[in-house]
Amino acid sequence: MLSKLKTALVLLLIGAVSGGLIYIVNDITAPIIFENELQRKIGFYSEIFEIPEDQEIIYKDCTTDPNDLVPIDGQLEEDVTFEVRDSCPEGLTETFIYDKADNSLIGVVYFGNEKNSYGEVGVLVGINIDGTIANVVISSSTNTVNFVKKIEKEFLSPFMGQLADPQLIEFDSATGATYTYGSVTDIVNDAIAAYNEGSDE
Amino acid sequence: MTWTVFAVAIFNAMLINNVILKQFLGICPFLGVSKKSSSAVGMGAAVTFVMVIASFVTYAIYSYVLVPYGIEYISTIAFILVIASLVQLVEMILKKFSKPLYKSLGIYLPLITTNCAILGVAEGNISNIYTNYGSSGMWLAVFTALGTALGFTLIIFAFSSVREKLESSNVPDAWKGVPISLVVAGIMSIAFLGLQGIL
Amino acid sequence: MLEFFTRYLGIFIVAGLIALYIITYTLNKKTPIPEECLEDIDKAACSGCHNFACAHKG
Amino acid sequence: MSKKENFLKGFFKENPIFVFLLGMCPALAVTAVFETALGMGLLVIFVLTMSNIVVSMLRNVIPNDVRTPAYIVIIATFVTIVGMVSKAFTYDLYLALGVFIPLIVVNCLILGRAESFASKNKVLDSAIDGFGMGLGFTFALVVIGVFREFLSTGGIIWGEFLPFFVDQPVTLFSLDMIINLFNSDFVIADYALNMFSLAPGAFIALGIILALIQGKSARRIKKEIEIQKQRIVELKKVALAKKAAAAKLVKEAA
Repeated sequence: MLSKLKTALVLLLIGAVSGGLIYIVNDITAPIIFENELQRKIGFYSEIFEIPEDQEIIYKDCTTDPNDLVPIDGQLEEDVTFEVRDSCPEGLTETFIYDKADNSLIGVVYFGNEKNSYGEVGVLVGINIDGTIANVVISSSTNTVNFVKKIEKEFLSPFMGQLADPQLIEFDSATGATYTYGSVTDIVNDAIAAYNEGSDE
Repeated sequence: MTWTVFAVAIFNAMLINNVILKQFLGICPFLGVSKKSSSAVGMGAAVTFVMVIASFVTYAIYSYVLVPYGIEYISTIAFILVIASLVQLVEMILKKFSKPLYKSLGIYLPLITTNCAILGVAEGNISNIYTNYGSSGMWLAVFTALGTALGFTLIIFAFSSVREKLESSNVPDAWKGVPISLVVAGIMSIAFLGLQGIL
Repeated sequence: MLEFFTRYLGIFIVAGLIALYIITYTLNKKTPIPEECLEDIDKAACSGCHNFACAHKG
Repeated sequence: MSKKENFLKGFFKENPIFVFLLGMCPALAVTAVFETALGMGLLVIFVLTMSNIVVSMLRNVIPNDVRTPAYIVIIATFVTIVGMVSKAFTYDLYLALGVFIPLIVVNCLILGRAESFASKNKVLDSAIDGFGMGLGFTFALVVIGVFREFLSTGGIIWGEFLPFFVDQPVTLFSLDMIINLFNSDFVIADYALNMFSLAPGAFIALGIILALIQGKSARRIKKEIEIQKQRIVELKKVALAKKAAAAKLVKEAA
C-alpha cells in the first residue's frame, strides 16, 4: 500500500511539475508569439500595398472579433462600397486594411492556402479599393526558396495592376500554367470571385 | 457539408496526400512491419482502428475543452496522452474479449503509441480542418483520418508485396535491405505524384 | 475559487490525462496476454521501432 | 566506456539514422532544405539532452512498472516547451517545420535513449549520451539536407529560416558562381534536379546515402573476410610445412 502511495505521489509530482513548467514557458513566450504573428501579418500587408514604414495600419479580420485584436476607433467612411461580412467567404480569410491616421480603407486582402505537389502553399491576394489587384504574395510555403522566387517572378507579377474581374479566370489557361501553379491560380480566382461578390452587395 | 466533401476528403487523404509517400508519417512501421503481407495487413488494420477513434477524441477535446478555455498550447501533451491511453484501453479490451482479433491486430498495438502517423493526423486535423471549419468539422476530421488510414494500409500492403519479391532478387551488396526498399518507395511516390492533378 | 481553477486548468487537465494514462496502462498490464500470442508479440516488437534493443536492420 | 567514446559513438558507430534507422520521419520530411534540417536537429538535441538528464535524475524514484508513461510525460513536456520557444524566437523555422515539431514526442530515438541508457546511468553520462546522440542525429539530417538542397537547387542558402548571424538570406555556395566564370548566361535553377526537393527525391536521396554507407561497410567486411581467409591459408601452409619437416625428420631417422 505504501509503495503504491509513493508511486502515485511521484507521478503526481511529475505531472504537476511538467504542467507548471509548460504554464510558465507559455506565460513568457505568449506575448512574443502574438507579436510575431502580428508583425508577420502587418509586414505582408505593407508589402502588398507598398505602405511606407512610418505609416501605421490597422486591420479587421473576418475570423476574429473586431474588438479583439486591433480596435478600429471612430466610424468608417460612408462611401465604402462593400460591407464587412460576419462570416468568411468559403476557404478564404478576408481582411480589410485601414490607415490608422484617418481610418480610410486602403484595400482588401484575401488569404487562402492549398496543397500542391510541392507541399502546402499560402497565398495573399491584395485588391485596391479601385478594384485593381495590388499584389499577389506567397506567405508560407514548404517549397524550396528558389522555386518560390521563380513562381513569384514568372507567374505572379503579371497579376499586378490588372482589374479584379472574373474574366481574369481565363488568365491561367493563357499562360499554360501547370498544376503546381494551378493551386496558386485557384486561390487568386477564388479571391477575385469573393471580392466581386462582396462589392455587389 | 454534403457527402461529396467527405468523399473528396477520403480520396484526398488516401491517394493524393498519401500519409507515407507524401507526408512521410509512419515511416518506421512502413520499413519495419512490411516484410510479410500478412503482418502488413494486421498493422494496417490496427492503425485504421486507432487512427479513426483517436482523431475523433482528440478533435473533440481540442474543440470542446482546450479552445474554449484558451489552453491550446498544451495540445501536444494532451494528444499524446489521449492516444497512449486509448491504445492501452483498446489493447486491454481485445485481450479480454476477443482472442482471435487480438492475435491478428492486437499484437501491433504496442507499436502504435510511437507511430507518428497517429499523432501527425491528429495535429494535422487541428491545423487544417479546425482553422477552416471550427468545431463543425468533426466529421470531416474523422473521414480524413479514415482516408489517411486506408492510404497507409494500401501502401504498406503494396510495399510488402514488392518486398517479398525483392527478397528473392539479386541485389548488389550495397543496396541490399533498406536502401533498395527506399528507392522502391521513391518510385511508388513518383507514381502517386501523378495523381496530384486530379483534384 | 472557480477563477483559480480556470486559471490553472491546463495543469489540472494534464494531471488528469496522466492519471488516465497510468490507470489504463496498469490495467492493461494486469490483463494477462493470451499465451499463444507471446511469440508473435516479440516478433512484432522487434520489427517495429518500439524496441530500441532490436532495431530493425534490413 | 570513457566519456569521449560515449560522446562520439552517436556520430558513426551508433548513428541513429544511418545505422539504427530511428527517426526516419523527420529525416525524410524536413531535409528538403539544409537549414530546416539543421533547425530540426537543434530542437532534437535540446529535447534529447534535457529528457536524458531528467530521466537519469529520477531513475531511482520512478517505479519500474510505470516508467514508460513517466518518460512519455517528461518528453512531451520538453517538446511542448521547445515548440513554444521556437515559435517565439525562430518563427520562420516553426512555420517551416510545422507538424514535425510536436512529432518529436514520438521520435523513437528519444524514448529509446531514455529506456536503454538514461534509466541505467548517472546524470553526467546520460547528458553526454543525449548530447552526442543528438549531435549524431543532427549530423545525419544535415548530410541529407545538404545533399538534397544541392541537387535540387545547385547551391546552399543560409539565413532563410534561422535568422542568426545574417539579416538577409545569403548564398553560401552555388554552382552558378563557378560556371558563370565561363558562361555568364547560365542559370543553374533551370537545370537543377527539382525532384530531390519533392517527396520521391527524399526517399531516393536517403536510399543513395544509405547505400553508400552500406557499400563501404560491405567492402570493409569483405576485406576482413579476405584477410582472414589469407591468414587461414598461411596457417595451413605453415602447418603443412611443419608436417613435411616432421615427415622428413622421420624419414631421415629411418
